[in-house]
Amino acid sequence: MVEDTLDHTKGMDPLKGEYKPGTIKLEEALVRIGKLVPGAETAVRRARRGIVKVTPDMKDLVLKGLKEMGFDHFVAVTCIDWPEEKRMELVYHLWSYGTKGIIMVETDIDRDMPSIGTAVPIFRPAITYEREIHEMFGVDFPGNPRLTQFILEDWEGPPPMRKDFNSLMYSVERFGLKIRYPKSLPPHLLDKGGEKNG
Amino acid sequence: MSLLFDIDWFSYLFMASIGVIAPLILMYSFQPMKDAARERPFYGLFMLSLIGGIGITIARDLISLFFFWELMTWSALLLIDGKRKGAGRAFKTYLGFGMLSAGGILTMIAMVASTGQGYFFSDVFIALKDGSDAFRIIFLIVGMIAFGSKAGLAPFHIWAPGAYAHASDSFSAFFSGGLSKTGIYGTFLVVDVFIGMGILATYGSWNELTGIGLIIAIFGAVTALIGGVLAMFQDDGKKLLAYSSVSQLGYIFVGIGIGGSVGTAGALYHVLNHTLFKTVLFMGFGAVIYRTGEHRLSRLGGMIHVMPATFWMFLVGIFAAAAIPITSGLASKWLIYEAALEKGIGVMVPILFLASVSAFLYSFRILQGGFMGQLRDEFKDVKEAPLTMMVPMGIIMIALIVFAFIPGAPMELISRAMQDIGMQAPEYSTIELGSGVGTYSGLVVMISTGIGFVIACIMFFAGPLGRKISLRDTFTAGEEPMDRMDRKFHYSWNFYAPYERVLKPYFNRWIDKAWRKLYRGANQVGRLHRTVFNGDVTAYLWLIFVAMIIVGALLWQYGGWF
Amino acid sequence: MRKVADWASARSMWLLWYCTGCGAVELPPCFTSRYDMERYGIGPMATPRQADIFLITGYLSVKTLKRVVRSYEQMQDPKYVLGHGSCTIDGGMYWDSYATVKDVGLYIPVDIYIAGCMPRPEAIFHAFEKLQDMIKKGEAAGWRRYKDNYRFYRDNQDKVFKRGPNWALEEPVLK
Amino acid sequence: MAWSTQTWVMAFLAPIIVFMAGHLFLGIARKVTARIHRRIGPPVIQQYIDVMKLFGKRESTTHGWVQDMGALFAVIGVIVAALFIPIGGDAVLSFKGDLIVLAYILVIAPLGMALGTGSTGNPNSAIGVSRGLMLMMAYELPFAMVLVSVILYYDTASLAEIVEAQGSFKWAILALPFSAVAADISLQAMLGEKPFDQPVAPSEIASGPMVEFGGKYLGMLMVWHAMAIVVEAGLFVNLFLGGGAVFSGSGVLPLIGNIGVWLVLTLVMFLVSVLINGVFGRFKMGQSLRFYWGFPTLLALIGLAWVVLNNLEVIY
Repeated sequence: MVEDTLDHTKGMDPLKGEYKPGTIKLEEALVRIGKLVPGAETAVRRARRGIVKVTPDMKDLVLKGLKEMGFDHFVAVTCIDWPEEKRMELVYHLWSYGTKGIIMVETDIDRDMPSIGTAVPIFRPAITYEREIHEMFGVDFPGNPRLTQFILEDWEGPPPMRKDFNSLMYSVERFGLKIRYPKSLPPHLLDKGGEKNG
Repeated sequence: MSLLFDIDWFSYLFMASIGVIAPLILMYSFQPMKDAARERPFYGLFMLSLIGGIGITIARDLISLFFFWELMTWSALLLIDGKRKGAGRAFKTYLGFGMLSAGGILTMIAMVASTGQGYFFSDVFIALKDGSDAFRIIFLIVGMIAFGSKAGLAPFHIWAPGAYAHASDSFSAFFSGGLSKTGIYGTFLVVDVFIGMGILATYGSWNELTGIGLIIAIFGAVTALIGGVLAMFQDDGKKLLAYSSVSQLGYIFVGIGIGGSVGTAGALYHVLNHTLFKTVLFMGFGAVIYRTGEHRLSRLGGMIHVMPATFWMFLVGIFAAAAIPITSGLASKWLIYEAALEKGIGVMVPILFLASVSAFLYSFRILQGGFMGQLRDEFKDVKEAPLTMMVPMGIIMIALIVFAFIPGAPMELISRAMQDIGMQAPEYSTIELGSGVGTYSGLVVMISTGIGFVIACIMFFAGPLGRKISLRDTFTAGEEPMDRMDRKFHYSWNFYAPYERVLKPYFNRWIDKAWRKLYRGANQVGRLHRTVFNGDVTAYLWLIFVAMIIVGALLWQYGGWF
Repeated sequence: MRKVADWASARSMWLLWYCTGCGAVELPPCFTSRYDMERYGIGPMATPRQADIFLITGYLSVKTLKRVVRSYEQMQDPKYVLGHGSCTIDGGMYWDSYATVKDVGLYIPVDIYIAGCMPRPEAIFHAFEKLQDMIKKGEAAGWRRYKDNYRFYRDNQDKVFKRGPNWALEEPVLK
Repeated sequence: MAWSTQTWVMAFLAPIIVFMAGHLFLGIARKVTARIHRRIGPPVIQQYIDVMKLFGKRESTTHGWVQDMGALFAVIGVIVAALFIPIGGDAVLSFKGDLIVLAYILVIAPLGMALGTGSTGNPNSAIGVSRGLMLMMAYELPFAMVLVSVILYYDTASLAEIVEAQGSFKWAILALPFSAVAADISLQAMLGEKPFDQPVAPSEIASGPMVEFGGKYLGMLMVWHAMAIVVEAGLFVNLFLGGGAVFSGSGVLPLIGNIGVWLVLTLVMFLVSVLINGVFGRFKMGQSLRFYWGFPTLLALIGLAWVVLNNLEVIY
């Protein structure tokens, strides 16, 4: 098992039991992250929504920094598949009860050999999200203790959420679906890819 | 000083109950003893305890009675082998109570000696007849303690489960089935032969139920209830059977207490029954232990599929212990119930009934835990019990079933025995037992079971023959069973948990705790005592010197006192 | 004799409704006082051993199909299967999903399909009455189809899911 | 002990009467429960159809001969009990069938069935049977006291004599009201009606002992359940409601009349517990023990004390 390195109760005052983070403004947090990690591009998308774009290897540093600033609620990690640009985009969503704002940390990884360090030591709940992304997108998370089969029972096919996976053709081949009126279907469903971007 | 030995029908009954099962148990023990590396001389000690048991029944004077009593107690004591946890404590408690009963007999001898009579039973009877009332009451109490503790009466029963459970597997059948009857024989001696119901009745009686008899019956009922309920919560199979035999002996005491023709007949009949079914039960479970080496019910399971014959014999024994009418178990308990009802002390019957319902519960626990449920993987290739074990069990099983058909047969022996102690047996025919309040006919029960069997078979073969499926193919809500299914799917742990929570405060063996306090108290006294006799020789010399002076002074003062 | 048995099994059908998918919420109204399925002698039973009818109420994911096939094989002949809703017919709303079964008939023999994206109690009662007629006429022989061409069903099942080592249900005897 | 032909006729007639009556009563009970839920409910002969269907099934699976034996024992036990119960006033087995022997005979079926269910290897069935036995321990205490008070009151343990002693409407329920109420409360658990149906709780332990019984085995268990209801309710009728001995005189006609009255009284007693069943949830095991060893036992004790004092001619 991967041991948690951070002290989760730092922000919490156990004696009085109420939550006492350093309530800093969203913009100030972004500025601090900019100073902490020089290569990071920070922007404020909307009133309470900030974005930090960072390279995969600096990701842990940003996550740890944001956690100490009070962004310690790990909402989710999602993955977007860009087949044309040969990259996969991982977005970590962090929420802070103090500043009541979300910061999204975005990183890009290569599409053919998608692999990125696990965020479990920093955020324990990431274990299940990473497991699902591993099953649905085929992204490898070295260090995640539980990368076993999750939802799809006895699954042998390719990761289904990738854009180049044709769900219709797969169900025809695996479940014996009979397409009675192929001409009535939109063309992109029948050939290689599913939803095209743009 | 001459010793007198004699056999009459009464002692013959007890001798038969011990003697009949002894060869069977010997045959049973060939196999386990051959394999196990016995450091203790099992057969020698077994023979000694057998001699002791038989000797007690033929002794006609207190000295030889005491001699055989000690012989039996010591030989049984040495056969408690210390393999399992708690064996040491069982050894000590049995030793303690053995000495208590021996002390009781010694005081009886001393009391009889004080009256100057001889030690033959007839002399004892005369001594007691013209002794004072207080003398008789003390004699009765001492006798009850001496023999009651050997048979496991209520306050003195705590040694029984430990001793029966930790005795070596084949000996515990003899120990609990046969030797415990010597305690009953002793109680009969004290109550009927030495003092006799007639004299006892002088201490207040109510439609010929003696006051003292009622006290004994109440003690017996309490023992039955405690033994039964505690047996329900035991996880160790042999402990469960041990508590069950304490409960059954409680029934016998109720029969003795109520007295009269039906009560005594019930007690004697239950002696025979208990000897039979308890021996089969201990043998059956001993066979399971011999084959699997496991005695905890939560670890066992599914023995039906590998040892079906042993299961059948164990089942008949369980049905007899739970007094199900298709075996001979009910005849004796029925007599005891009828006696209680006849004398009008109906309050006793619900308690006894509850004790017999707890018999159903612990019977099912040992059946389910040991024999049914999922078969453990490690016991997959267990073979059936060897032939030398099966034959004795088979013989007793047949006896139990035959007596179910003709409950009257053992009554001949019992009625002759009762005539010897001056009582008239209740009217009975070969297939029917009568009592003041109702009749019980074994044959009619079996015939109606036959009718039922015929109708049930018609119904059974009306449908298609059942397709045999494996144990793993059970309803698991559609889920595919996991791998360690045999352990996870066997319900034998914490069996009657809801009742344990409710009954625990009342039945948490407070008697054992009371005795332990007493034991600790005695330890303190011992330690105090040690300060005086601190083991160095000079102190002893001084003590002897001082003692001599005191004795000399006394002699000089009273001179010629004795 | 067989006629009497068929009549009796038509008049007293016991359900094993496996609560898959969204159809399960349609069944309670069938038992309560408004529609009262017990008039037909139909009632829910706890285990597949005791049940005659297997209601598949809604879409079947591969994970559920594995449990459904095991429960079906634990039921005892004669057993009937009712497919509720269009998801059991051809996958319904999830027709192109990679995880749901498109046609339940490929894996276990279904006697009656009830159309509707969750049929209402009236449709369910109509199906029950039709099933009763089929049983009386002896046409409801889904269980015999399962036994006769077991190989067909088994190949389809193996294509979709693997039977683990502890499945412990031996093959239905092919006669 | 030559049995007269009349006894042999009754010996085979009694189980049939109890069998038919049992399923009829269950059908009526399902109809009454349905009416409580304000729905129409199954036809009254539904229970017969269920049994026919179960025996008509083409296949029934078993885990070995011990499960077969369990089903057989269940039916044997209840048939033997049916033979020992006086139906309509005259004891089928004319020998003085003893009340205590009957109490033990009622136990053959549950214990035998426990054997069969235990061998199926399903933990649910073992849990169900252990609950059944625990429940029996709970209600047996007040019931035993009631039995004893009746025996002491009529000074005979034979059921046949008790029924004769209650002839022409001198019913024991008037003489021993407390015992009768205690007996009725424990009857609720004997019949396995809510709030005491923990042993066959369908939602908790998948219908308890019957979890692995299908096809004809389940049919035999349902036959056992139906006949056990008539036997236990009938026992109560014999003890407290005069056993249906209304028409005196020998011959066939009064016999049929008596049997009819006995069946009606048994149905009434069963419906009393069905009505209670309709409105109650299910107790936990610990609660049922505390309940049964509390109020009903007190009632039974009062009844017993009253009888004992009465016997001592203290009251009148």
